[in-house]
Amino acid sequence: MNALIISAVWGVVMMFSGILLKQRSGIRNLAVAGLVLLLVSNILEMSGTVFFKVELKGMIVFDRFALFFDSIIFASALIYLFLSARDMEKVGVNYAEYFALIFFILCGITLVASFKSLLILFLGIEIVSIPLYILTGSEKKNLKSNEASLKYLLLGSFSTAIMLMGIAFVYGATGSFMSAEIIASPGTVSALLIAGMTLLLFSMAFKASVVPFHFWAPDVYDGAPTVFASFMATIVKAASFIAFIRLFNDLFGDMKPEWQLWMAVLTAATLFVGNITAVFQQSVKRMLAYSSVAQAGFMMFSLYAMNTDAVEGLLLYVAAYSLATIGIFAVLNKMSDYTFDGFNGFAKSQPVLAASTTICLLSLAGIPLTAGFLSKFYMLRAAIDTHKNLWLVIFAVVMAAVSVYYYFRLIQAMYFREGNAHEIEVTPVFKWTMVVVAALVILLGIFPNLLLYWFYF
Amino acid sequence: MPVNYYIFLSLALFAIGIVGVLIRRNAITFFMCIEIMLNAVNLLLVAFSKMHHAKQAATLATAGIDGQIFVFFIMVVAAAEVSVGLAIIVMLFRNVHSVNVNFLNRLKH
Amino acid sequence: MSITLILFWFLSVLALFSAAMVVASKNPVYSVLWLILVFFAISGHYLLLNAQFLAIVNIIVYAGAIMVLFLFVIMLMNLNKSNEPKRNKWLNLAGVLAGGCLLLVLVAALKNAETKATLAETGTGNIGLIENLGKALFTDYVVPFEISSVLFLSAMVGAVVLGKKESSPDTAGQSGKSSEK
Amino acid sequence: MSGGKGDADNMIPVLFILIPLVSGLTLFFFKNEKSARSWALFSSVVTLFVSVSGLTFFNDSNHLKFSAEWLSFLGSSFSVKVDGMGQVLCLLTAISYPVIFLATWKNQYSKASSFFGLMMLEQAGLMGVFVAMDALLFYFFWEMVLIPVYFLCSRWGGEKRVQATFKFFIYTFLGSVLMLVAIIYLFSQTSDHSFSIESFYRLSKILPAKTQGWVFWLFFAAFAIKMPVFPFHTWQPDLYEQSNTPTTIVLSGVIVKMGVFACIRWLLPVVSVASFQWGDVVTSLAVTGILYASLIAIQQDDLKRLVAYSSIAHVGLMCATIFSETTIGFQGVMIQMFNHGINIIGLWIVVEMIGKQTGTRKISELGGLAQKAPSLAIFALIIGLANLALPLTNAFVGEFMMFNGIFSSGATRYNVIFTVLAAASIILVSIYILNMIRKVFYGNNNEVTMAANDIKWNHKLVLSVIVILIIWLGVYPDSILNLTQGLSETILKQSDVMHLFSGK
Amino acid sequence: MQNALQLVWLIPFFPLIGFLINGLFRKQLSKSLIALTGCGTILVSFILSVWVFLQVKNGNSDVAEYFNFISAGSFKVPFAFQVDALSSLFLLIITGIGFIIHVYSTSYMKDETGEHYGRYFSYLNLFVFSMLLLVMGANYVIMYLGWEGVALCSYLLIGYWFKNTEYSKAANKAFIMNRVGDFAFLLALFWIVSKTGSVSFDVVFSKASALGTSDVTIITLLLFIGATAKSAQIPLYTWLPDAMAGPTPVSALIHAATMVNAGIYMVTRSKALYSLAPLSQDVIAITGLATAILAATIAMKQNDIKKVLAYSTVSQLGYIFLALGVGAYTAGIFHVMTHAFFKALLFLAAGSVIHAMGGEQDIRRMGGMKGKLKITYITFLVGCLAISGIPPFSGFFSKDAILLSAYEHNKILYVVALFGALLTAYYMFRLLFLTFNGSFRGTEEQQHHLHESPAAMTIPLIILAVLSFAGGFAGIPDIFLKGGDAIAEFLSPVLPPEGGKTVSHSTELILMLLTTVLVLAVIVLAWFRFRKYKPEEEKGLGKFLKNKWYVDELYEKIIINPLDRFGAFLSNVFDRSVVDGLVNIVGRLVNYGSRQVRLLQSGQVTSYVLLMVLSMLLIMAVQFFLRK
Repeated sequence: MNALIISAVWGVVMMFSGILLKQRSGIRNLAVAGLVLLLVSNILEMSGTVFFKVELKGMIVFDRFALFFDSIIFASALIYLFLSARDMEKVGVNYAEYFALIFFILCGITLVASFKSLLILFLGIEIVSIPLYILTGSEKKNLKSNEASLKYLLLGSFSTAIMLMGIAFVYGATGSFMSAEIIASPGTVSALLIAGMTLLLFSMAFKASVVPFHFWAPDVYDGAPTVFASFMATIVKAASFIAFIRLFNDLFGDMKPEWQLWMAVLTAATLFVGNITAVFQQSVKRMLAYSSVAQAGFMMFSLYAMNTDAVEGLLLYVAAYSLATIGIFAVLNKMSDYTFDGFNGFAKSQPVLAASTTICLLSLAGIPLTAGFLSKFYMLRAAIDTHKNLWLVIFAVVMAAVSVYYYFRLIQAMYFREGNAHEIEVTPVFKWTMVVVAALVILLGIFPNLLLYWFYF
Repeated sequence: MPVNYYIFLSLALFAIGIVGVLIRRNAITFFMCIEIMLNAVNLLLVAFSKMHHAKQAATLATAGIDGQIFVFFIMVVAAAEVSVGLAIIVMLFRNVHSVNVNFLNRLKH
Repeated sequence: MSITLILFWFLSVLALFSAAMVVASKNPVYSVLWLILVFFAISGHYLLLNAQFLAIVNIIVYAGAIMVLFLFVIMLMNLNKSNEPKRNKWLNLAGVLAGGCLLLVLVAALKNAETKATLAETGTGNIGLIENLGKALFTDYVVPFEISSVLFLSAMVGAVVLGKKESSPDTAGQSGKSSEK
Repeated sequence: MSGGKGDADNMIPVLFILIPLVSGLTLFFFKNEKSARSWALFSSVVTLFVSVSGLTFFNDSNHLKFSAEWLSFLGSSFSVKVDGMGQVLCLLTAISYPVIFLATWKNQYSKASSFFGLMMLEQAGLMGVFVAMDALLFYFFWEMVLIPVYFLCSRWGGEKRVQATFKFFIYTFLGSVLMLVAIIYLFSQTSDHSFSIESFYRLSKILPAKTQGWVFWLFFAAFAIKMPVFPFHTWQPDLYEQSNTPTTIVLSGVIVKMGVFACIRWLLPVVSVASFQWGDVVTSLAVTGILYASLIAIQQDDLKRLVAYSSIAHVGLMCATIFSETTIGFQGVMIQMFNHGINIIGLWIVVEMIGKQTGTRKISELGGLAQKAPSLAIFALIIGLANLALPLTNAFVGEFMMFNGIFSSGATRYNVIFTVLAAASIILVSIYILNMIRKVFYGNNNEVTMAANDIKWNHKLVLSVIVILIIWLGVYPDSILNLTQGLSETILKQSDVMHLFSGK
Repeated sequence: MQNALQLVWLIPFFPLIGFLINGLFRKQLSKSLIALTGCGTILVSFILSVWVFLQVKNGNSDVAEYFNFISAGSFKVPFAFQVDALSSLFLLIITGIGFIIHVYSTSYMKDETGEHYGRYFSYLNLFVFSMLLLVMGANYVIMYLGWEGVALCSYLLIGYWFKNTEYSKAANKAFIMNRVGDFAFLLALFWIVSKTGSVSFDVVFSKASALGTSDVTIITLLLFIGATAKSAQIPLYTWLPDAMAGPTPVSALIHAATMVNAGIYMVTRSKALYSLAPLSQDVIAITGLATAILAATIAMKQNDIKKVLAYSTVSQLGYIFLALGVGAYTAGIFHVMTHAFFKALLFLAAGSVIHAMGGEQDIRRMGGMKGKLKITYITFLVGCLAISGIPPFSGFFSKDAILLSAYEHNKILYVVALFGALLTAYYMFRLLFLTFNGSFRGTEEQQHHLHESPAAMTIPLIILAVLSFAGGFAGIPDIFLKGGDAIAEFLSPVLPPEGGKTVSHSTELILMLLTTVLVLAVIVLAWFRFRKYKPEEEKGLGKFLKNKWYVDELYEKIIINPLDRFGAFLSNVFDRSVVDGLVNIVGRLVNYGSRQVRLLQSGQVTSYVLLMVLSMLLIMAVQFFLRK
């Protein structure tokens, strides 16, 4: 509750800060302060300190899972701001507004992470989506940005329509939007409910960029300003997955036989298309876009397995994935040339950044002793614990091996190719934040319980 | 009125919306088709709300009202979405003087 | 055949036909007009279902506000039949077939649903009245209602971001160029 | 992890990992090349010292075992133990590093601190692999070896190093992740949900044969690629040819042993039914590989490729022997892992020296080097002879026992055929080794070898150490065989499933 | 004195020390010191061997166990030496002849530089060491150590002049051919281990009778294949003539004292096994005889002095195998001994000739040297008489024993063997006459240079000549002297005499007479033919024989070339295109797949929606209608 209200209010504060503060650094600091506040208040709420007492009628429940997830998201967002807030200046003039939108999105994310009513889910997703359409198109003179924005908007509203139809069916079958009542609704699983569930599956798959509903993702991530693409591909994607898993765990948990197969199929498809397509990319940004699709495939395992391991693992996955991707995107953002060749010789000019980026890439590839490995490990373990569809797990690891191909291409470019990676200017803060990111990635890879401990305590 | 009628009617409208999305290249028309789809959903929700009301009115006088509230929220959201959407379309039109959704494909592969 | 039934069929046919015309019209302005007709037909259905408030809101919000917005935009862009993009016949056919099949599958799946025998009450029931809805909205649904304000805020900010002239075209141009590479 | 003085007693396995790890990490901060080099040598000597003391002063189970809480909620723990096989292989690892550093003392590297840092990290990983008693930990170290190798080979080496390394990396990574699936699957089957080796060993009698079958292949894919067994070997010659010598030495001397080692520790005792069932198939592959690689080695003109193929043949024999499931064979494999490591290290140093002296590694361009570099020629001859398993050199003992193992195997019906084919390699190996020596060292000088000089004291020292080890273990192999005796029998007992099939 | 025999390790130990000293300090030591070390260590060994021999003669024998060489579970290979009649006799031959050859070498090799001189002597010592190991080993593994050891030393010594590519090729050939034999030996060992669980002679032989006939036959045949390589029998004999590349004393060492006797020793040692496998014995006899004839025919047409001697060795070894094959082990060993004497003599004498000729080995360029090289000539003549079997030279007794055993076994064998003996006389005297009689056919310079060798070379020759003459008296047949067969008696603890003789004394005497007469006739024939020699082109059969039956070419064609081509195919085509190709294809498939799959991402919103709708359709359809 703390986070929900503070994020909304801080969004408004940021709106006005654009008028009141002339210094961009002031705006930036304000945003950072807000985010710190968010994080602190959220952590306080985890330990029972709630600032606002609002009657929610059971539509939103801030349970431990939601709060924990929110903390991860806010922490990621904080790192994101440290690394990339300065780069937003490059996008356009509406500096304060971008922050406002980001806070609104965070507000939406708290909603989708803690919804107990389909109405809240719907609102939350829209609150996340609409600012994203805008952020995607915020580089107004850039045709790519325009195009991405339009595609995102059209496809996004299409999926919204699908989702609404699904909700309508569910409502028809059960007479309620509240998850508690939907689960309690008597009778066998009706065709109406299945149809609704399936449609919801489609639309959530769309939001989580799961194949074959992923088409928007590469184009949008590629077209959007890099700073925002990074935000979308990490924090927002994580939120979609949390919503996804909440939906299918809370509402349709009893109907597992009806959807588990589809989760498996979608997982396989996502892994395949995401990884295979990424192989041939020449632009690092687009490669990362596809990699985010591929990573979604691994996250899908938690949906497929849907057991304790899966949920726990998804949290770790989200943290690991967000950290690493934010780091890489932040570095990418500093580059003038987004192709792989643009990174040639990067290790020579920026050894620290190159090393940190490498650690992030290793994490994405799932190399042990990085957070990425343990999160993948969780996913695989969850999937294997279902004791069926083992082909899926084997397929996934084969695809993980394929993923090594494109992640390591970047490492190769940085370290082993002679090149003229342009001198880039980075602040010490940026450098140190990258080091912290890399350290966190490794720390989580060795002692994941540092993170997961909070989930249980 | 059997609720099935409404289901089929909504589905038909929904399908027309989808067909429209599939065959129109004009971004604005595309958008309008999505509005059709949303309206189909609205209609269905209202029908369901009345169905549930009919079933449960004896125990709860306001049974089914949530469906209609939901429709209200859909309208709200649709309005917001349209405003943003049209802003984007206008912005795009300013740059390329076209609203063909397939005209722009710098982003592919 | 009761009057309700006649009205239902009439409104249904009207809605479907208008919707089809929205899709079929070459000129976007006609599409808008047909769409408005769809909204009216659906409002009629709402009335039939005794959901007066929604019927009114539908007309006001959709037909009144949204569609006008559409019209403005279309006119602003001066779109007409002539600059309507060319379509690929086969793709269109595929689209129609896909949509039709989806409809068929859903209908076939749901035609024997347990709701087969259930009725949606028409004409009676007062949940659709503004008084009841308002009460629910501001008691049970006050939180979502407030939340939707965030949505509007963000839409508003968005409109500003997208609409406001870039004051310093240099920076924008630079960044635009850089991402073009 | 570390404790007070009381704990320090049983820290030997931890020290194995910790010393190189810490020294490796600190190395990255060194600026001066010379000090980096010295520090790396120093720490590797310390490791060697620790490992020797582990063999002598602290040679009891108390000192060689360590366990600490780690990832307990995943069912894993940081449990390490140095058993007989671990002792042998850790010793090999510990010996190889100072030897390599000394032998390549004069080699220049751009960014030497990173080079040595990565080398030490690699050593830490290797040590970890050999002492890990927990499947997940094992996997961690298994991969931890791979990453430094990737960077080492990609950064310092021949012209096509990047591609060759990339291929190697993806290839081996694919194998490892398949193994990961197997590990997790086995974990999910354990009764106490644990990754500990004991829990895994208990599974061998529980899991149905069919399940074991595919688990076996998932595991074996990783090991076969690492060893490498025909037909998974194609990464090897390219990589050896392209990568820098120190890395190549570690790769062929120690890293390929990982596969053999892992088969013994993690494959045979865990999925013993499948190992028995698929033993013939694997052995056929391995035996094919022996002949295949030997025949190809005869044809090679590049010294590095020749050694690479010879390594494939030798490792193939070890692989074939493992699946014969006999005590003598096992003992042979254990000692041969060490011996082959020593021999091939020596061979690489010789190859490196030849390349250094003449600037080429093409056999056809060389000749008459014995006149210019007599010491090198003698060392080369001795090491070459050890490589072809001449009696009273170390490899003879290993090969003799391994052939014996295959021959007397009860696990296969084709033992005679396997032995005959595998043993035929002793003819082929003598052909390529002797031809190589003849063409490189004998005959008359040509313009390439005219300018060559004899080797320097550091190489003489290193090669002498190797030759002494070769002869020592050739004459008194029991010094290693005694170490591994108990383990071989334990593993065999654990993996003995023949009684299940004896009815047939 | 039982415990004293534990000290036998000293016998191989001294040559080893010599090897180490000479090998490690070859640059530091002076030539004379090197020579002293080399010869001295062998002399000590020889003295020890004599002592051991006397011990054994007094009825002592022992197995001295030192430490565990290999152990694996219940399988143990002790490092142990066996001292009995057989091994002690061989010890004597090896160290004795070895010492003589060492002494001879000090002079023969004096032109080498100090470093190479040291290298040479260290190799020689190692050679003796390996051979000692071979004959002293108390189990097959220790025997195998020496077995490969001698192969190594022959490799080193044949390729001693490593600058010469042909020589190092010959060295390789020797080693690799021996490896083929080793391969069979090893297989036999594995077989023995798996059947008896041990490699120790006593255990294996005591369990031999429990083995099945097929097992024993396979083991013995495999062992024999091993022996064919080492002792240069068909089909693995071709390395031996090529081994002439080494310095001449080395040839003497290989041919007389060491290497080639290894196979014979091994077969004799394994008598307990062979006696259970009649089939193997027949194979040995036939192979031996065939080799004897084949080599003899080739020797008739060779022009290299050492090559002739080499083929004669092959031929004589064939005789010995014939003896082993027909069960006359004692006769075989006897011939080993006498052969060691006269073959060492012949080689060293040939060395003296070559020395005099300044390295020339072609007998077509020699002739008439008996004037200048008197001692050499006389000793060579003694050697020829001995090898031809003229009574009372040593060869007569040993060869006669073999022929007699062959006669007892099978008349056909006897006839063929006799024919071989005549060939021996023919080619040996051809060699003698061409070398020493007639007129000198070499260059002026060579003629001027001709001189008798120094004492360090001639004294060994004289000693050996005496031995070649008198060596036969160790085994005088019963008909001449009752109990005169001292050698059989000495060997009887190891090789007990089998059954009584079936041939009457009169027949035996007639056979001896027949042999002698025929041999003398052949010598006369040779005299007339080669008294005045003119080199001429060989044609037909002569050419065929001169080219050694084209066996090398045959091997080249049917084994080496196909193998080489197959290897090249594997290396250049199969490994690159198929095995690696498959791996690369996977990579390329991924790349190709990537290029194709990414086309889905057409950039067109409409197609995105269409694909989404189609997948929805598909999932819906399956969900509702195809599942269940």
